[in-house]
Amino acid sequence: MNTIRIQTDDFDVNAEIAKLKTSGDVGAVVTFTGAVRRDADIQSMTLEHYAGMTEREIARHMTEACSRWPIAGATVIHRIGKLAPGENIVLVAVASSHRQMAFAAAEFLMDYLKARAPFWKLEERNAASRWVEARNVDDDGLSRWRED
Amino acid sequence: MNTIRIQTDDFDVNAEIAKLKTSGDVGAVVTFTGAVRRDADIQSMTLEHYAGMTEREIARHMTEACSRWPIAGATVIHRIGKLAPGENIVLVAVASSHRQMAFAAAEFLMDYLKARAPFWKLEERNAASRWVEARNVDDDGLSRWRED
Amino acid sequence: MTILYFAWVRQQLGRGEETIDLPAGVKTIGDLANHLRQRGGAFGEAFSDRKRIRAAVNQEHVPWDAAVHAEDEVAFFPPVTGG
Amino acid sequence: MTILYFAWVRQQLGRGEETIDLPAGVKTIGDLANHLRQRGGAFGEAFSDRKRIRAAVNQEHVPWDAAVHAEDEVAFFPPVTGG
Repeated sequence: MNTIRIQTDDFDVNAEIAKLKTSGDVGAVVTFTGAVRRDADIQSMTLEHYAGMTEREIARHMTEACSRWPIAGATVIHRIGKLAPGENIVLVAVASSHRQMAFAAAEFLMDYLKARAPFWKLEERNAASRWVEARNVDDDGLSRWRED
Repeated sequence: MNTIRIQTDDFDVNAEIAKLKTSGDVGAVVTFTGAVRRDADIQSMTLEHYAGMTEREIARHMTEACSRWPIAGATVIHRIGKLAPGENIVLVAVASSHRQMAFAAAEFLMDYLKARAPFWKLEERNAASRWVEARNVDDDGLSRWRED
Repeated sequence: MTILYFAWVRQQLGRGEETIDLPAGVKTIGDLANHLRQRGGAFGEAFSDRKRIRAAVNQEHVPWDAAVHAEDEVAFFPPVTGG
Repeated sequence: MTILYFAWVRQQLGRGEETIDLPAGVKTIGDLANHLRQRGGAFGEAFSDRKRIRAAVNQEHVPWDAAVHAEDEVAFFPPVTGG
């Protein structure tokens, strides 16, 4: 059972784990929670996305994750809008019968989200705002999953 | 901030993530939740441990994880006593400034727990009980972290 | 065709979306970027350095030589920074 | 010395703990396992196949040639199955 949600509201990790645990022979659930870092200067972070493309792209990579690893279910929730330091940005959760598969699929989905999902971050600091630049290291995170 | 608890009660993943998020420059929290698999035959699973050695050994490996990766905090909660299918057994949670470190440290701690922490599982199925045999694959999980 | 702009591209151009007829001679997404750059002003600036911009056609990431057609949904945006 | 038993070793021996004086000639944990096996009965069975048993001295995993002393806390148990 796969879930994709783009929302302004926060998410409930307990509830998402509980949902995944009902989807088959689940012995392991790995979650990744990404949050706005508490940089001294940052007042807030505003997330924009490309509605439609985001969901399509995440779904495509979930399908890929399911074909690579025998996972029972996966959940991706990504927040948009204005977020304060410490607030959650993203949740990736993967359930599997065994831990290695759950870890691998969760890390694959996060690497993908960082490198390919159409989200952009506007940092507001000291009354100025600045679009966060993509870091090449995130492309590198993705490249290790390519088979060629 | 590191936490180790051996307890009969269930744990609250939200609460553990929230605690870890206050321990420094945390941008990422990875959790692993292990649960009793819903095998048709299993009525319950009883976990026994070596009190004292368990906590020492987990603490030693947390210290090792902290020396290998710049992690802000780690939590290990392992349940003991009688558990029903679907119930949680273990939580490993790691907070870090970056996701790769959080994933690596959480997986390291889980591999260690599986292979070295002094816990034993008694499965009750069909009115008979049987001690779960260690699987060599769990030693293999640990071996990839050795440097020599 | 519909053209969408995101993040600083949207801000710099002062619009998030526009609908245009496929311009004469435009066969690839690179041709379309050149066409938009030739409008000058904010468009001239936004499309002056292609390394700073990425493109999608019908909601899929594409390279600059990808074909575009009259009914496509096209988007220009900076490299993504999700997660 | 204190000797602790866990899991099926505990069940088979019918006890989780005992305190004994260091037996004469016992220098290593392997010597101690032999000494216990020579008690016969459930002990003879439990310690008959060393591949099925692991040992700890003072709460650390040890190989069979590890030294033991009079004041040690020693433990015998099956390979662990945590997590």
